[in-house]
Amino acid sequence: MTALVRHPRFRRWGWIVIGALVLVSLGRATLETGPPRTTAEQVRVIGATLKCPTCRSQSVSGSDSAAAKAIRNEITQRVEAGESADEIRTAISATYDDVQLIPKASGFEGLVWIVPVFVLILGFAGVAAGVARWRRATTRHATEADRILVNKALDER
Amino acid sequence: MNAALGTAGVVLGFAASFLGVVTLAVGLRQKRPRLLETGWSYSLLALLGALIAVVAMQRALITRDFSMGFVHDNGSSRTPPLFNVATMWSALEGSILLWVLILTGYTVHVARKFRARLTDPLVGMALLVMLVVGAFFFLLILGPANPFTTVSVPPGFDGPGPNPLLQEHILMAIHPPMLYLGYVGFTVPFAFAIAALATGRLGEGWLVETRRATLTAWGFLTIGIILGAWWSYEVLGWGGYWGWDPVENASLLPWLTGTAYLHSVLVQERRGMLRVWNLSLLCATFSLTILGTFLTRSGVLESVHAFSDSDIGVWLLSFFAFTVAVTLGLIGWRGDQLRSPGQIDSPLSRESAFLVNNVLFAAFAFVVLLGTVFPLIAEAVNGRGVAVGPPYFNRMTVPIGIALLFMMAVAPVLPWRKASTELLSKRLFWPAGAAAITAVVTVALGARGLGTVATFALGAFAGAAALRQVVLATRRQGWRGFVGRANGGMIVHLGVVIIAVAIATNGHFLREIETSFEPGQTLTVGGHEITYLRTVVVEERNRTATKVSVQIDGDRIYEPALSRYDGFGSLIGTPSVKTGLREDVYVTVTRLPEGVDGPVVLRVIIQPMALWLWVGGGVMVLGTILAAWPGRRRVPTDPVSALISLDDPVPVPPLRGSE
Amino acid sequence: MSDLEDQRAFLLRSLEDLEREHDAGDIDEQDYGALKDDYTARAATVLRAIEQGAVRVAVPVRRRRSWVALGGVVLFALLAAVLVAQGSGRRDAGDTLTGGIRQSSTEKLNEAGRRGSEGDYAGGIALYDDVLVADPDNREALTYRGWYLFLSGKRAEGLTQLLEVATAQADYPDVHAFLAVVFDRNGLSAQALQELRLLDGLDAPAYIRDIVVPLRDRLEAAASSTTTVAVTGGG
Amino acid sequence: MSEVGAEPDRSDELPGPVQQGRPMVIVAVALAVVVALLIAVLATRSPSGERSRQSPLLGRPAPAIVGTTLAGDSFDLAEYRGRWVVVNFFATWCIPCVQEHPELAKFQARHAGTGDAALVSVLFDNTADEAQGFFTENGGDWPVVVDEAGAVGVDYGVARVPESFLVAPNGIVVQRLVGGVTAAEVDDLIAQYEGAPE
Repeated sequence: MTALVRHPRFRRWGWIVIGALVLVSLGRATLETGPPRTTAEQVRVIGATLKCPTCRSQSVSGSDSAAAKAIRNEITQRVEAGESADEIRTAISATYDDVQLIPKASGFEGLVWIVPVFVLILGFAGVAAGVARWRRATTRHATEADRILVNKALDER
Repeated sequence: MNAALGTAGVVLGFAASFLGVVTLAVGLRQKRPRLLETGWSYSLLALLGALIAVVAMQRALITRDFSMGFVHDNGSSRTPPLFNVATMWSALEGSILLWVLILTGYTVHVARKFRARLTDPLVGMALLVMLVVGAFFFLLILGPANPFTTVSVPPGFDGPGPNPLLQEHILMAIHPPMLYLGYVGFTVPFAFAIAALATGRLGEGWLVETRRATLTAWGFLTIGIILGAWWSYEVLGWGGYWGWDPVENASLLPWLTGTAYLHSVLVQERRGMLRVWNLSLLCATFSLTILGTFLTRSGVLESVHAFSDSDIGVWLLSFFAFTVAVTLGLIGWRGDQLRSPGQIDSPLSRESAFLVNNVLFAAFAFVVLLGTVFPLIAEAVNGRGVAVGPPYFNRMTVPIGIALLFMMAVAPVLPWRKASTELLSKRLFWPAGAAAITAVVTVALGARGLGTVATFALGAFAGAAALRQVVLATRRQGWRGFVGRANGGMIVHLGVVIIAVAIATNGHFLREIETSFEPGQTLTVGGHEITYLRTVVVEERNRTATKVSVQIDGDRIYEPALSRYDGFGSLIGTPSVKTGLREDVYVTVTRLPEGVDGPVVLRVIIQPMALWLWVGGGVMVLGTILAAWPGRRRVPTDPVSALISLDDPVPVPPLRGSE
Repeated sequence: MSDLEDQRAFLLRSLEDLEREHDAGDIDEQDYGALKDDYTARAATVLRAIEQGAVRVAVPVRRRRSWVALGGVVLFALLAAVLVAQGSGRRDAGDTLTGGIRQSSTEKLNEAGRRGSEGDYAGGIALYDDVLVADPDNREALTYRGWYLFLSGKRAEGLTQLLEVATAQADYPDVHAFLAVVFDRNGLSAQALQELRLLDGLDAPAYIRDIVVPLRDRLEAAASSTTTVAVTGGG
Repeated sequence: MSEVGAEPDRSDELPGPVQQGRPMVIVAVALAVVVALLIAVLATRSPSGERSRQSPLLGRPAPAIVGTTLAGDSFDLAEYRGRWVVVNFFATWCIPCVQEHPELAKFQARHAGTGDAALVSVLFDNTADEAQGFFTENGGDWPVVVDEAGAVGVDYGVARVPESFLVAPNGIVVQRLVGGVTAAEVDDLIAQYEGAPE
């Protein structure tokens, strides 16, 4: 058994099976949707994207304040009426100023999305450049004299 | 009397720190060892000052000395003894006092540890930096955050007590000290980093000497963050544990840069690279603790946890600017000496994996910092506020987290210098198999969503890789295989995997229902039987609590409540949680019954694996302890996959100093 | 420690580490040989340099900066970042990439109405002009433009415009409501009543009907008796 | 300082460190600039406590308020067209609301006779019972609309009581008043709008 496992060919096939299993599972997980959510769960998800107007930095889902409760009621009614999350968000932000917790994709607000991704990619490019720069182009070959010198130094340590 | 004693303590501490700074500076400049040796006495005096101040504060709190400003504002005769002690760090002034106590404690620890080498400029400079920080915080207490003011009180006066939210749970008594032990602990490696820059001794010596201090600080910060999340879960009744609140972000930022440092420091020790980067990370970590304190204490940002506002902001911001200016100046000045002798031998090696890991951690920290301060930037530019909330942080950090999980699986099995694909294929085979099986099983069990399933699979991958290392190490070394940085680190990885899986499970399988219960009615939610028994109004000393008795699974009675605190406005909900290995049943009251027999509206949240968040935190802390375990000095350069028996003579690398 | 000694220590330590890593099975025979050879040669160079009393070895500065590569990376990063932003950020109706709001006609109409109700008639008129450039027959823009002209003092101009709309698009209720008010202010009660009748024949929104309630009451009262009832307020 | 060039053919392969002197300074300066800007932004921010009086409702028709009052009558805001209406959101547990109460009573008394302006209170996170007790004790004979679910509050975007909205006779919301109001303040506002060119 161990011998079989250690065999390179077994391992090659094993890797192929692993790759296939992972791809199929991830694909299924991505394409299929999960079980339907209860109203309360949908309200929680939508409420998490709206700022509670009374509170400090809490979302509508995360607060027990009166305003948050009232907005949750409103969301519940709208969810039950079959409105989509976007419609509900738009409706709520029509009466409250600055309640959207998701920054906009465009304009100055869009920078909050753009800058980190830009920096991350530049960071990776920087590391790649650094690795390329740190690596020596050629490996050197030691002469016999080099070896003797270095071994002596090593022994002295 | 208490106020006078406290002020005396603070003055003593400030004087000791300030004089210590001057003496050490003169000693360093004129190379006078006699002066450098006084660092020990000054550190002790500073600690003594802080101790006196804290004792005075505690004494005032215990005796309810309302003539002292801090007790007048935050104390109350109704506060139970434990929370009375904790009242000290429930408000700004007292928490700065705690900060100073911990900081002077660390200073004395450093001075004691290096007492034989106090005349070494490196140690002298490090002590000087710590005393500078200490002097600043003592100054804060004397200036804008003075708890020792005196007020005249009418007879029979009783204070309001600490913020009610802080009195709800015992965790609030231990969470802040843990957090501060972590925050302040990073001052030690920071001081040595500055000392290394200032003295030009930029080798690897100082790294090794501060290794345990760094690990300790990191461990405490981890405990602090986990306890904070736990408190949030148990006390704030919204059913979550992490809300990307500015205060939470402020604690996460130094943790992220600190974690990046713990990894990249290995590259420097082992391969002699990344000197500037490591110094920068330490300086960033320290600066971020100051910036975080500013953000949460100055009131510029809205936060649930910011329980006090004051004009301390200018001071903290100035100190932050000073810190950054000094570090950047030093790095710019010493730039040419910071060249590292090391080089990368192959892109497929552990050092490159650590580079990628560091980019990811830095990006993570950047996202958190940007998201936290962006509302202020937008307001300054556009004149109009922008809310940046949890959806932003989740969308940006989850991919980074998943990438980190992947690196966590691959990096530990990668050897230094150069790896062959054959070696990787051999070592990663079983972990990858575990990942594939996990992916299949979780999808079969109903998990959906790329991020969720990827987290499960990569969690198994990283967990199996970490287990493999631990098993190999214990097979070779017996119980010693658990001890030491490499092996302890693997235990920490296991803890991280547990937390990652718990977060993914909790987010994906959480079930919530909000429904109305008649008295005596039983409803089944997610397989749990919930019976509403009765509602009782309890008049307590500082609040009117309406407690709803609920029986879960025929088990004991749980009592979620809605309370109206005196003078606190709106109703505050307190959840009640039935904790289980598989899942928690989390009950909060949404609407109280009208009259005695009316129906009550309850929110029931089934929280899968919530317990494992805290268990994972515990495992991380255990791993940190194992990594920092004092014992026979371990070589920092043990090979990766197979540890050499300690019975063999091990060549000790030529590092300056010893731990 | 000088630069060279630093390097000597590092290279010798690396050689020792390499041995142990090789013993532990971390490194292939082939890689081991190549790396050991390389480290040895480099260490020897440094050792010789130290013997000769040098302080540092000359390091060539490689400046093969490729601006093209840098530009490419920056462009790619920018593109990816914008795509991520588009995918993750919130997009409101009418947002442009730069955040300037490319208002649809409807939004402009709403905005103009808001301006007008705040007393900024000139602003409202300008917005209606914008709408009319794209849609010259927009009855809402034409009507409210006329109304705002009237309100801002250009009475004749406003009246002309309202009359034009009332002729061209007689089934638009709003215009009749405004005409009724305009006629009334000019003392033409009969024509005002006439407009109100026309309005009654149309399916007017509540908002419009409410506007003319006080006017109608007064006019009808005046028509039925000679007494005038004063009505306070007004829209 | 002598430099080794004994083996020039090999010199570019020496274990030399990467030259980093100048780039380091550039990076340090760039970082310093960024941090300085950040500090400037942070230093100039006022505390977050100041709340805006902006509301997306301004200039729009007032959302409908249809409901039952404490007295048990039905209430419909639409019936108040042609009059100025102060829509006041209120809770008995809120201290500023209680402090505001006499001013509201004064405003009501001033306009009850002329009928040119009306006042309506809407309960916010308050039950009818709690409010009934308060109004019995402190007086107040204007309609108080019960809004248990908080739907009206959401329609008006009420964040923190007390909050009032001034609705013009044409049914358009013209002002959002955050915090307690005084009778004089509201009258001034009305006079201001009345004086504006129609």
